[in-house]
Amino acid sequence: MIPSDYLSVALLIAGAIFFLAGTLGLLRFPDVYTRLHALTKADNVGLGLIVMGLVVQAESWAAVGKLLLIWVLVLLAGASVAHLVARGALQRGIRLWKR
Amino acid sequence: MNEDIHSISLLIVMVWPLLLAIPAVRSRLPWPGHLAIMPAAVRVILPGDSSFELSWLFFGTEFAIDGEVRWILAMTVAVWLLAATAAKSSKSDPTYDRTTTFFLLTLAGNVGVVLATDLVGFFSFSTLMGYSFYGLMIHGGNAEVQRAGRLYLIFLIVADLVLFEALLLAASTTEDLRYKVVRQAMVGTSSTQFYLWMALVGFVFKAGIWPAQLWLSSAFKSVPFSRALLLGGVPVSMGLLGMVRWLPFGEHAFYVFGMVIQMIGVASILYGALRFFTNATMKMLPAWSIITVTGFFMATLGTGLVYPALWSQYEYLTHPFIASLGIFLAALTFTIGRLQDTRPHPAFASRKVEDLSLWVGKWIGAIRRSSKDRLFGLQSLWRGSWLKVKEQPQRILDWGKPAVLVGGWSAAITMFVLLGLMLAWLAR
Amino acid sequence: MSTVFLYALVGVVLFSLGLYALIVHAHLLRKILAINVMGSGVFLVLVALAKRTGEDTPDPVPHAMVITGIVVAVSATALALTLMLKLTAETGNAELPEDSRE
Amino acid sequence: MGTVITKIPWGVLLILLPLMGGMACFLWPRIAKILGLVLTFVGVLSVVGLGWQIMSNGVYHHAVGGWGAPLGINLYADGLSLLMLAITALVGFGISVYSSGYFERQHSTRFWPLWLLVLAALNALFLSNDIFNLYVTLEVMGLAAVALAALTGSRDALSGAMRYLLANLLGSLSYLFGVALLYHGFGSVDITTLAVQVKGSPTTWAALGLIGAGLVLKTALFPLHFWLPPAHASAPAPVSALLSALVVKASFYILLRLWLEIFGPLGGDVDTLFGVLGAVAVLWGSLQALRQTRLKLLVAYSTVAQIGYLFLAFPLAMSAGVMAWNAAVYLALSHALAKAAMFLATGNMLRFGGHDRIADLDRVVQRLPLTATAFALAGVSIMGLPPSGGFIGKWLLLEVALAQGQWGLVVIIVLGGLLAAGYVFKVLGQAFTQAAVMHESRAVPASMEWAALLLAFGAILLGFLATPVLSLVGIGSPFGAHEVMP
Amino acid sequence: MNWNAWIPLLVVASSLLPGLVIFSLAEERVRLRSTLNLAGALVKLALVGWMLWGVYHGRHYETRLALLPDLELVLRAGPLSLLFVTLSSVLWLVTTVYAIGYLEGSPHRSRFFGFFSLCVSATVGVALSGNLISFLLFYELLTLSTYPLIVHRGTEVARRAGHSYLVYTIFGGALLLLGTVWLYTLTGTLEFTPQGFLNSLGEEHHPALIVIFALMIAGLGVKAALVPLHGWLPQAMVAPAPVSALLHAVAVVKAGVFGIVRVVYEVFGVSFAAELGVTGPLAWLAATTIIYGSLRALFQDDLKRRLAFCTVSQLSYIVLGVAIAGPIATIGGVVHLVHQGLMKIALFFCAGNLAETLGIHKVSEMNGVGRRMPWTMAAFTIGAFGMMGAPPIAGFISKWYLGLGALEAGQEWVILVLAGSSLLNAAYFLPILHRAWFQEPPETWPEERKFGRKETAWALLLPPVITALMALGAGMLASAPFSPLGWAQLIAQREFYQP
Amino acid sequence: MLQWALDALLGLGLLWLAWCALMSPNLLKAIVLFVAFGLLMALAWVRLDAPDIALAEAAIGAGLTGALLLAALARLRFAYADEETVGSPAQEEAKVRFPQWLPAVPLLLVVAGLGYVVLSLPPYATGLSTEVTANLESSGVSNPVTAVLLNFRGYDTLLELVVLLVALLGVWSLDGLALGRETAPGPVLDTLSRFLTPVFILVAAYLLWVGAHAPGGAFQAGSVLGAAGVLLLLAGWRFRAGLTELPLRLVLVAGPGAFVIVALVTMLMEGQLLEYSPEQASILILFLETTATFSIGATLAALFFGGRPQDDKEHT
Repeated sequence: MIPSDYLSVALLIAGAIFFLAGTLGLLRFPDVYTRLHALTKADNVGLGLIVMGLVVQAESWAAVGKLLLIWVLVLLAGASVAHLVARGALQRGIRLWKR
Repeated sequence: MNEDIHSISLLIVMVWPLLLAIPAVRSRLPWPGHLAIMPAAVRVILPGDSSFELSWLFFGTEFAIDGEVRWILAMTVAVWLLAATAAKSSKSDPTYDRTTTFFLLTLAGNVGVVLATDLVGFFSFSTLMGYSFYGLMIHGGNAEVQRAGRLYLIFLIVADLVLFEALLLAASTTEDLRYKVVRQAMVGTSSTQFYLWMALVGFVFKAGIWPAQLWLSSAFKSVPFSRALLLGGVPVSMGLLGMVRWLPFGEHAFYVFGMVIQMIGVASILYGALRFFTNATMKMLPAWSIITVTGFFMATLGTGLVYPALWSQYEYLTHPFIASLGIFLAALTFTIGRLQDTRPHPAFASRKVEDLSLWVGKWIGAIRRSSKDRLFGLQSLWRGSWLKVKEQPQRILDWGKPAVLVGGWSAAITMFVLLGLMLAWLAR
Repeated sequence: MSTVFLYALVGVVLFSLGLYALIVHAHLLRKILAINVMGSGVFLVLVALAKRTGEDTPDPVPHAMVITGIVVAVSATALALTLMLKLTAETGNAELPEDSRE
Repeated sequence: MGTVITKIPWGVLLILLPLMGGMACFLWPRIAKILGLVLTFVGVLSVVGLGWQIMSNGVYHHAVGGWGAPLGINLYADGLSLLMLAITALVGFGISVYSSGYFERQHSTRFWPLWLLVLAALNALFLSNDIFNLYVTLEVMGLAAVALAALTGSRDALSGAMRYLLANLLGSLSYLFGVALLYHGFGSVDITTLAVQVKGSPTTWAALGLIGAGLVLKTALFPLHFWLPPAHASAPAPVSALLSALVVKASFYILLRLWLEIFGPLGGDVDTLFGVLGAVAVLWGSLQALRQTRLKLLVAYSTVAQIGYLFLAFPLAMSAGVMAWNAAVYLALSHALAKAAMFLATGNMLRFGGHDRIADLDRVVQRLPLTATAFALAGVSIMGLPPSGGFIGKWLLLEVALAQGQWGLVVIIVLGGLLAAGYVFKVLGQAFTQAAVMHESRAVPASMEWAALLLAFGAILLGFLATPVLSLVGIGSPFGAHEVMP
Repeated sequence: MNWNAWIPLLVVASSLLPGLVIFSLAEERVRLRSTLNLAGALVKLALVGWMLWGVYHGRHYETRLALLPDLELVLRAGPLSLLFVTLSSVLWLVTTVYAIGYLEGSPHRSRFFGFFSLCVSATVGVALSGNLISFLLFYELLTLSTYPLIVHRGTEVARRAGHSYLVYTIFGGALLLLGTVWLYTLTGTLEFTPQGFLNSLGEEHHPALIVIFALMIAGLGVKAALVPLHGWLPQAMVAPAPVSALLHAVAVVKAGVFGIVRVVYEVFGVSFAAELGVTGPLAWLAATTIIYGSLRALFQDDLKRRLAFCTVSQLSYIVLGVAIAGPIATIGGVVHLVHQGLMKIALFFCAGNLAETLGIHKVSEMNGVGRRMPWTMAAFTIGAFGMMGAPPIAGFISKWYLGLGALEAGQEWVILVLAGSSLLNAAYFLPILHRAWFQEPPETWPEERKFGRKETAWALLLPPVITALMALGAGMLASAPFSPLGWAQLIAQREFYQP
Repeated sequence: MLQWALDALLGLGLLWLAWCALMSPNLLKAIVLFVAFGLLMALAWVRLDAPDIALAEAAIGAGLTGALLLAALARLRFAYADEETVGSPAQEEAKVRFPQWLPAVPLLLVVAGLGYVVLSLPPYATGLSTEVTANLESSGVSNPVTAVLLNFRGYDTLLELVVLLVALLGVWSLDGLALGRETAPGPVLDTLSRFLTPVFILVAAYLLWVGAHAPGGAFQAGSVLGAAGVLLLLAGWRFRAGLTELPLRLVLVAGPGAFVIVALVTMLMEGQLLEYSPEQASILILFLETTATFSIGATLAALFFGGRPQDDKEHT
């Protein structure tokens, strides 16, 4: 274990925690909008952290570029899809959850 | 040359009436009945014996005229001339044309029977004669005539059948079926007795001799005299002639057989005499007399069979006897007929006679009906259970249709799996 | 037991699972899913066993076969889905009519 | 002249020409009909060429890509393949002629590309000597056949096609699994190579089970025939003809080929099972056919029964190899011709009267004499009455069965013929009589009538060609050199 | 070029080709169609005549075509085949003339004559077949080509009759096929050989051979209308009269009987069959059929049905002759093949004339019909008497030889059967004749068609008269050369006296 | 050991997901689970050293099949009159007429039997890998899978492209239901598609190029292109009328067409079908892969679209 490995582990664990939280939110939150909220935010950050963790381990700059590209693409897709899902739900007339 | 002319004249004797029997041929000719018998008449008058062999006819057959035959032929000519004359009086009859055809066919058959020298020829022409005579007999007749005709027909058929069997027996015994040969050949073989009885029964039926006299008497009763006068000359005489020709007289003593014939003869005489005295209308006179006369003849024949030696002493008389019998009866009938001519026959109100076939059918139907009634319960029981049985396959088919086996996708795939397993297992 | 056989066994089970689903489900979409799962099972068996070369590189022939198989599977799926949709539009029901015969 | 003919790679052309034709038809729908007709005719010529080649040079080999087995794929044609190709070409040409009159413009543009691709797949299948390649050809054929079966888009057609598709996919996957096992067990997918290497082992048995079950499902042997009648009965007439005459034969061909080369010696009691199922299929299919009130269903069930006959050869082949296989092949060939003719004739009647209720056929004999003749002649072959191909097939089969004292099979063979007569004449009887209700009728193009008739004639003619055909099938001795029982 | 090898094929083709052409003719081309038909018939007759002459002088005519690797389609002209071929071709000509007259103006004539020709081709093929498989082939072809003729009218009754016909014949065909294949697996040959080809088979095959015999007789018995298998025949009477005529006299039933003759004489060999003990049951079966058919005929009011049952009965004379298994009975049986054909076809022509001219279908309607149609009824009378076996008509000759044969073979019971049958024949024919000739005709006929001064059309009148005269001639001229009897003797000689 | 545990976990996960996907009472859930199953499969492929397949599975097996399934479900709802009934448990219960445990018995036997068979196979077998390696040199590519696909067994691939074409022909001949409601895609999706399409194309080109020596190739590239098409279609983009006729079909046919032509040409040149001369092999393979990529992409997109794009024009 060299220091960079510790960094990786830390980042990865942090990312995993975000994922766990997001998943918990997905399972526990009451309606589609709140679930989307939990999922996308948590996952985007979680994925970012994981990518970071991997970047630390990367062998070349090209690999770093690829990893970042994946993150960007997932960010883009996640955001867009979350938006689309929410929009679809609205159009279907699903109302917001209110306590 | 002369031989040939003689031979051909024989042929003409038979063919000419046959030709004339075709309506188209004779339509312009007057007096066809008389014309048709002319060649025969001429041949009777012409002297000399002759024979004519037709090797291609049937199995090869021969016709001949000799002294004995000449008697019979003469009788035939006479009877037919008489009949033709008698028939001519009924020319206004609408059935004249057809009657004439049957008349001529019968005539042809008769001549053929007389001239035949072998059993097959005899049998063939007697068939022609017999059936045509039926037509002649009943033509235009009332119900009673038809009934008489039917009786005649039944006897005729049975007689022909029986004679056919006799014929077969003879043929299986000997190749050559000429009378003389057969007579000798039929003595002392295993089928002799059978042959004798067959021939006897056949000719007794044909000739209307005593126990089979029924058709003859009823025919005399109902048939107009112009045709009734043929009864003696045609069926009866020819029947007697047949007996003389077919049976082996003078060859061997047949005691039992001869005795039976004798007894038939005696019974016949008695019967004829009895009827003659108890029921002697003018019209039936010929009938009873003919039965009596044939009885005499039979008795004589029987004697001849029992004592062959005796036979040779009066053998030469048989043909003249037959001939005179025919002529005598024809003349008798003709005369009586003429006498009665003005008086119409009483109308018989008999029940409607139906076809034999339908009559038999009725019986069968009745039996069937009664059995059906009786078996009804059983039948319904049976039918019910049958229906049930019939439903079974149907049900199996229905069962198999969609729900369980075919359409059920799920079941089908299970089958598929099972099949795969089975294949793999079997392949081990 | 090497992982090769593990995956192969998973493939066998997947195949059977798909078969089971194909049997018990009436809904056509599920049947199509089931067929796909079965296919995956077969592919898994093919590829897993290809790793038995004893070297680093597995046998490439089954790989090529599986790629072919995947394309075939997606083609069949597309056709099946279209058929299903048309059938549903006709019958109002995404299941096979048990008896379409008269 | 002869040398030129023997040099042209006819086998490859048989695959490539319809392939290209199919694509061209797809690209340019306007010329589809002409192109289809021309190409199917060229197909006939190519088969003749291939036959010439095979007869003069012996069996046909073509190593695709120049690699050869086991790495590459080999094409292989012996007498058996040749006959299957020939029957495909002939029936195919008939179907093309028929279709040129049958389809309206809209369906026509859809039909031709698919049809040519099916043809290509069939040819490829009969030429292939590689079990994975066979899988791919099966898929091309199967998917295209499904699409064709659903062409009319009616409720019945769709559900029939759906059933067909699912059965097809299931069969294919099962087959593929078997292929996987064989490959991993013996390291090859080339039939000839496998034939040498395969030994009795659990792998082989399982492969046999999977492949056998899959192919049997595709061939619609009882009790796996459930998909066939709805699919074949609701498809357009030329497609029904194609499905019944050729497509089911393709999977049967594979089964036969694999049996001959690979599984036969190891088969155990499988052949008995095949025989039993075939027997049940004969009876069941015939009985079902008898019960049908709709003509196309009747004909479809008749296919179920006739397929049963093909499987009767399996148990008989144990000791009378060549003869039993000859019988099966002959039955397959004559059934292809006859059933195609029958479906085409049925299509004519359907077109003519607008329905296919048997009871209302309404004097078809008078009004469509050619079609009725076609149906009758095809029926003669189906019944196995002489003189027809079906008769020869049944004769051979009976001969083998009797020689082996297989009385059960003898009874089945005879009974099947009787039942076939029952359902064929159930139709023909009605074809003479007048229906209670008069129906509107539509004209039927002459090409459709003649196509059906000529195919039916072919089925009859096959009855007189036994000697040449049987000597053809012997090329390359696909059935091995078993002694024929006297 | 050896023409002799092609003549049998040409004989078959001479009706096949016109038939095929006729199918394609338009309905209204009456003249061309008739010409084709008659030309075909005449050509066939000429060829048959040529072969008759040739065979009489010891030539061989044989066509062989490969059918299966070791089985050939053989057409061969021997005395037995020629007997049947001649009968078929002569009667075809006559029937064609009749059919042209009978069907004048009715629909679907092209179809009718087409199948008619096919039917004759098949019959001729049956006759000329030189081995069992060729026989089978034409036998089935006959079934198929007859079916459209039976259902020709297109009525429901016709359909049912056709159905029944098929049920019987297809079933029979299957049995025959089974027997044939079985035999083939035992012997490896199917070639018809005088005195059979099974002698060499060992004892252990005898049970199988008995079963094969039963199968074949059952198969052929359907067409030959042996008793439990006769049910189709009376029903098939719905067909037009020329068809019934041909069906009953020549084509179908005769094919069956002819098959039995072939099987007994040239497959099993009559002495071998007797040795197997199969001829006895066959004779009993035939006897039963004779009596049963006659009994049933008694109760039919429909004229054609009565004739049909008569056919059932008469056909078994032939079978009986075969089964008695002696040379003389053989002559009787074989010659009856021809004789019955001549007589029965005349009868059916007459029945057709009555139906066509006067609309008479039932016996009970026939009162006085002899006055209206004397020629027709004269022909009928000849036929009827012939059936009864009255001399000098052909039937007499047959019965004569049958009876003699039975006596020779020591089977006297046959005589009783013959006698009983004759009696019954008389019982169902004589009433018809009586009605026709001696009953008063009704005021009007059910459905009369006028033909000027003639009683009916020429084409309808000539055939019955000619065939009746032929029946008469066959009887009277039995000893003439080339008579049916002569041929039958030739055949019997070949079967019994050659090494 | 860890490897083993991971593999076991992956296997169990696969089974569990498959079970859930197949048995889920809700159709949407089932499909989503199936997509997840596909992704897990891709992982399994990676574990099995089959990156080519992993790519194909991810793109085609999970991605496109999932898209197809989802689209079908959407249209199915459209096809149903009553949306609520789709996949509701109640309906599902009603439709099971078959005792569910019954098929399980033979299936357990299948599992047992096939499992036994699989285990009975020898642990080491080279298959054809040695031969592939031996001939890799002359195949024109260095990725063995590509070599098999496009050279050694190129004939299979040719037919496989035909399968795709046939499927499309089938879908078109059925007049598959076109995409449902034509709603405005909204600015987000629109932007996304505009942004992503070039990326997809780039990725596809990369995969295609890299296929010669590394995982990737025509199928993977084609499916990426197809995915781009799907996205565009979802975003409301449609072919221009002029392009839907012949040009579109030309693209669709290009792959198999080029393959057939190459097959013919090679046969004429070398004597055997698809026999490339070693020096031309790589360029030929590249050519074939390129055309195939376009065709695959177009076909997959068209399959997703369903209905025949130019159908309304065809009849005029």
